[in-house]
Amino acid sequence: MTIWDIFSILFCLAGGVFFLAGVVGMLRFPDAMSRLHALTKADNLGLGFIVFGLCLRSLAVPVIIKLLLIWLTVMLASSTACYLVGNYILQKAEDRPKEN
Amino acid sequence: MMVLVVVIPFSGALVCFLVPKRVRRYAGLAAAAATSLMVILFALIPKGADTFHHALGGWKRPLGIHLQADGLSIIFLLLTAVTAFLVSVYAGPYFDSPQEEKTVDHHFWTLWLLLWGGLNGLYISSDIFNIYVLLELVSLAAVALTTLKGEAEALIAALRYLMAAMLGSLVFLLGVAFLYAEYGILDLGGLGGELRATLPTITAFGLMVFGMLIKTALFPLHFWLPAAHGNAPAPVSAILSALVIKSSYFVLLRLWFEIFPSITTYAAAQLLGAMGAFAILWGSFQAVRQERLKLLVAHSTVSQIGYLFLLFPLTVAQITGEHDPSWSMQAWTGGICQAVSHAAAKAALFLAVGNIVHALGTDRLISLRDLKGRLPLSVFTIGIAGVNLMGLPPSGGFVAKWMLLNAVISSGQWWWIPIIVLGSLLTAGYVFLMLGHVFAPSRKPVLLEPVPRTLEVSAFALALCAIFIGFTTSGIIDLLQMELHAMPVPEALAWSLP
Amino acid sequence: MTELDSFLVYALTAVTLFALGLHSLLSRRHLLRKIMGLNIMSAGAFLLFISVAHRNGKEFADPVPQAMVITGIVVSISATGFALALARRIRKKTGLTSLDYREKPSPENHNRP
Amino acid sequence: MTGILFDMALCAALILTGWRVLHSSDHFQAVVLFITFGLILALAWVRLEAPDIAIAEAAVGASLAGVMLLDALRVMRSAGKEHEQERRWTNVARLPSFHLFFSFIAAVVVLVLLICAVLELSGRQGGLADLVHAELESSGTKHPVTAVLLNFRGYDTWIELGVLLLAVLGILTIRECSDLRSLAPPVASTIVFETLVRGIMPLVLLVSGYLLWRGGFAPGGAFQAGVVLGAGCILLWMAGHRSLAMLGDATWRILLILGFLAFLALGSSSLLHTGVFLAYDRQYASLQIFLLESAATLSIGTTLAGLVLALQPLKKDLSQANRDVR
Amino acid sequence: MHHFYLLMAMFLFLTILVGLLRVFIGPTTADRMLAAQLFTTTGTAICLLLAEALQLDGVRDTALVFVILSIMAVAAFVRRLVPKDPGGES
Repeated sequence: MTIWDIFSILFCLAGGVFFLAGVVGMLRFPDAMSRLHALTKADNLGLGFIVFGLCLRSLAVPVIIKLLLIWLTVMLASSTACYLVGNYILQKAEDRPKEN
Repeated sequence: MMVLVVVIPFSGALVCFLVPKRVRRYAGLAAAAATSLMVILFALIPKGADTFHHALGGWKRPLGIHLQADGLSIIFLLLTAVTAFLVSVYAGPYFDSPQEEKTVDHHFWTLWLLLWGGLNGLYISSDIFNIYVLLELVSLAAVALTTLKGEAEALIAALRYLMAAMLGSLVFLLGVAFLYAEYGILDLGGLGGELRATLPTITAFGLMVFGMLIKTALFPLHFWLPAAHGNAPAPVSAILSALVIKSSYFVLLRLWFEIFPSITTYAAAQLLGAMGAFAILWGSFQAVRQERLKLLVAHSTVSQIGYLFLLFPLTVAQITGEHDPSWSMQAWTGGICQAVSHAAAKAALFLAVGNIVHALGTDRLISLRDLKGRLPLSVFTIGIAGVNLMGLPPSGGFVAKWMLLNAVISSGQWWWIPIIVLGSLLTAGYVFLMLGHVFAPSRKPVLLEPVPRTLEVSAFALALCAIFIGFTTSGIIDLLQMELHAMPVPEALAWSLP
Repeated sequence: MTELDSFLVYALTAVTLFALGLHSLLSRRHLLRKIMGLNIMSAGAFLLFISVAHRNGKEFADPVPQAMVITGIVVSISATGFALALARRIRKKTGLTSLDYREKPSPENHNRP
Repeated sequence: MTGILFDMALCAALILTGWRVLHSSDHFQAVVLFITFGLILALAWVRLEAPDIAIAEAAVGASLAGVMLLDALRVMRSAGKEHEQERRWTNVARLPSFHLFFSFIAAVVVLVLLICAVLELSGRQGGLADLVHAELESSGTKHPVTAVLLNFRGYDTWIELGVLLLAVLGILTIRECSDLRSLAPPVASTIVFETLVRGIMPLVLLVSGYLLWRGGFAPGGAFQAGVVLGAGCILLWMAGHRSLAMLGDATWRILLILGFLAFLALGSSSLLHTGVFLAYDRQYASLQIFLLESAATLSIGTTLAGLVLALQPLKKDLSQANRDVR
Repeated sequence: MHHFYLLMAMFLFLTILVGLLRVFIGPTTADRMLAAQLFTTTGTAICLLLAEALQLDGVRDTALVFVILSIMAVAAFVRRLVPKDPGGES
């Protein structure tokens, strides 16, 4: 087991912790708006750490490029998704202020 | 050579999709004529192993898909070609008439030619997964055609039809999965040779047969049929009733006699026969009670399908080799004659009814009185087709029922006799119900929409075809006997690896 | 042995999914559920194919069932799209969301409960 | 050991989500669960070492079907418009209990029978895998699944393209419009989403091309590439880009049939030359397969996009609605 | 080493299973959609880990397809409801 492998394991574990945090937040936070935050942590940091850990493991340029591309796309797409959902929640609230 | 019966209609479909609207009708008719010609040529060429066997892509048996044809394939190809051509002739003016203005620039020809190609493909396919894909092609095309009118009833019927068809295909697909898990091949002949009576095999058999029964709409799985066939445009009803139903029946014959002959039992065949018997009675009973002309004809289809399934109990002894094969040959002749003559007669009936609906603007049975002796050719067509369905001589239907009765008597399975007789009586009942209304005194003068000559003549020609089958009985039986010798024996069709 | 076990796990799941889909197709009324039921049935059939492919293969799963499943997925998405289009059109024309209906209703109860 | 546990967890999740998809009380929940079901199924394909199917499932089951269902659900939930025609029907409030009982019994009987059949399956190592690998050299491609799809069982693929074409034609028939030109131009979306789509489109095209190219030697191929392409078109439409609405009628039609036509042309030419339908020339097999796959990719992309886009508002609907507003 | 990645994938899969609760209890549609979005990201991570564990390169492409199409479901979800989307196949 090389030093790279140990770092890889550590980074993956850190990513796992963030995913766990994400899902706990998803379950425990009181409303949809605050659950958005839980989601972003898992998306950006959780996947980021795991991608980084796997990069350390493979050390092959094409694979690393693909992994980083995936991470970048996730960050873009998930922040847009969160924006869209947040916008949707706000509009819903405007349409029907009485409900919930 | 053989693959052309699929390639030509598919090419025609693409041409019809690309050409401008004005010429689409002529392009479609030309493609239909070319396809029919091709099928007839194929049936006439001298018979040799390589004309009836085509390895697609040149790959050997278990790996590639092979096409193969036998007598049964040729009969179904011919039956499709003749009926489909006359329906195409009918469809041209039908869809161009001012009444159908609503469906401007429709895709009838593309859908119909794709459907036709799919049917032809089914008759020459010898690969169970390929059969699945073709069945889906046929079902989707048939459902799309059902919706051409765009009325709410037609849409509801079409969705129910689509659900039933998808369920049938999926059940069939699961059966394919079991067969592949057990034997690792997909080829009809190869599977027939290797079959062992294990539980997965029997499950696959049950699943595949059940899937085809749904698609063939055998009682009590006919729930989707009357609405779908009754609400489609006339040529589409004719296509669905005459041809699409027959394709899944054909697949059932293939399954029963080519893949699974070693595990089909007397009891299973009797069960199919009993379902067929109930279909005969229930379908004609319902037909008598209908108030709408098209629904009456659709229920008549449910009943006529029942006769097709009398073939199974009457031939199963032949497979086990316990009985004299002469009467099972009669059962085969009867069953196939029934399929052929029903196709022609039912198509003629739907087209003639389409003419009357076109003229009157309604298909209430009661409004037939307003015809007052007009549209004599269409009424005559209904009469001839009715004679065929009842099984009166001289007609294909007579030969079919006669042969079936002969087989029943020779096999000693006397319990089918009352069914056949009662079914014929009920059929006579609904045919006379239609004709009785025509000759009844009319209520009030009604202005009829003029019916183009082509519509009447093509429907009449189809009815004549149904009668013609009766006149050439001996020739057809000879052809059937010559070809069908190979059918129940898997060895004759199990091609060795090249 | 472990391969056989994992084959059984997936194959049993496959037939369970098939039966689940069948049940909902027969018992659920809403058209969307029926269509989803058909999709889950087809997922079951595909899963049986691929578990067999996995069992057959040595280092790579048997490619023939894989190809068949890809074909099947295409067919299934086409049929699903078509069925959804029909369901939407029926909803628009008649207000129905299921095929179990009565004619001539009182006007107010056409909406889904 | 870990592996089998993972398998069991996956299967349990599949059954759980499958069951909830069909029997949860809320339709929206069912659709979200259906998307999740697709995702879990894709993971199962990965576990079963079928990455080709995993890619297809990721694109179809988890994305495309989700979009279709969400779209349909939104439409079917909304109160229908009264001006279409007077309503003659109403939904039945509930089914008779014997119906529910019967369907339950039927499903249980089928399940028991199928489970017995699966348990009885002989553990024989059959299948056509060895034959495929033996003939792979002469098939013109290095990836076995592509070889089966395009070469050994190319006939199936050809007919499957026909099925796709039929689905779009069927939808157009139902909508009573002849082609995709009758669609109203898309409505503009938010600037954030539009920017994202602008940014992501090159990536979508890149991935589509990459999958097509990879299909020659690794998991990927025409279908996967086509789905990604089609999804990209749908994204463009949803973001409010009008570029797709500007394609001409002829272009639409040709794109729709291109794949089917390519198979037909190749098959017929080989039928003329060698007497065998869909036979590849040994020398040019890989080039022929690549061309076929490219054509099929374009067709599949257009068709799948068409399956969603053909359900969007039509021009005539829009003008109708405007009249109603006035 | 492979076992570690497989275990890790399994752990992430368990988080999906736990997260399913949010889909079941809701209460709003937005909550359910957010949970689905989280699953997509988690699924991507699982694919990447499995690609490493099973040494299947094609699985990374699966992850890539997942992420570029993940936005589609959300975009379909937030599209305007029928009254503001005149005509629509409603």
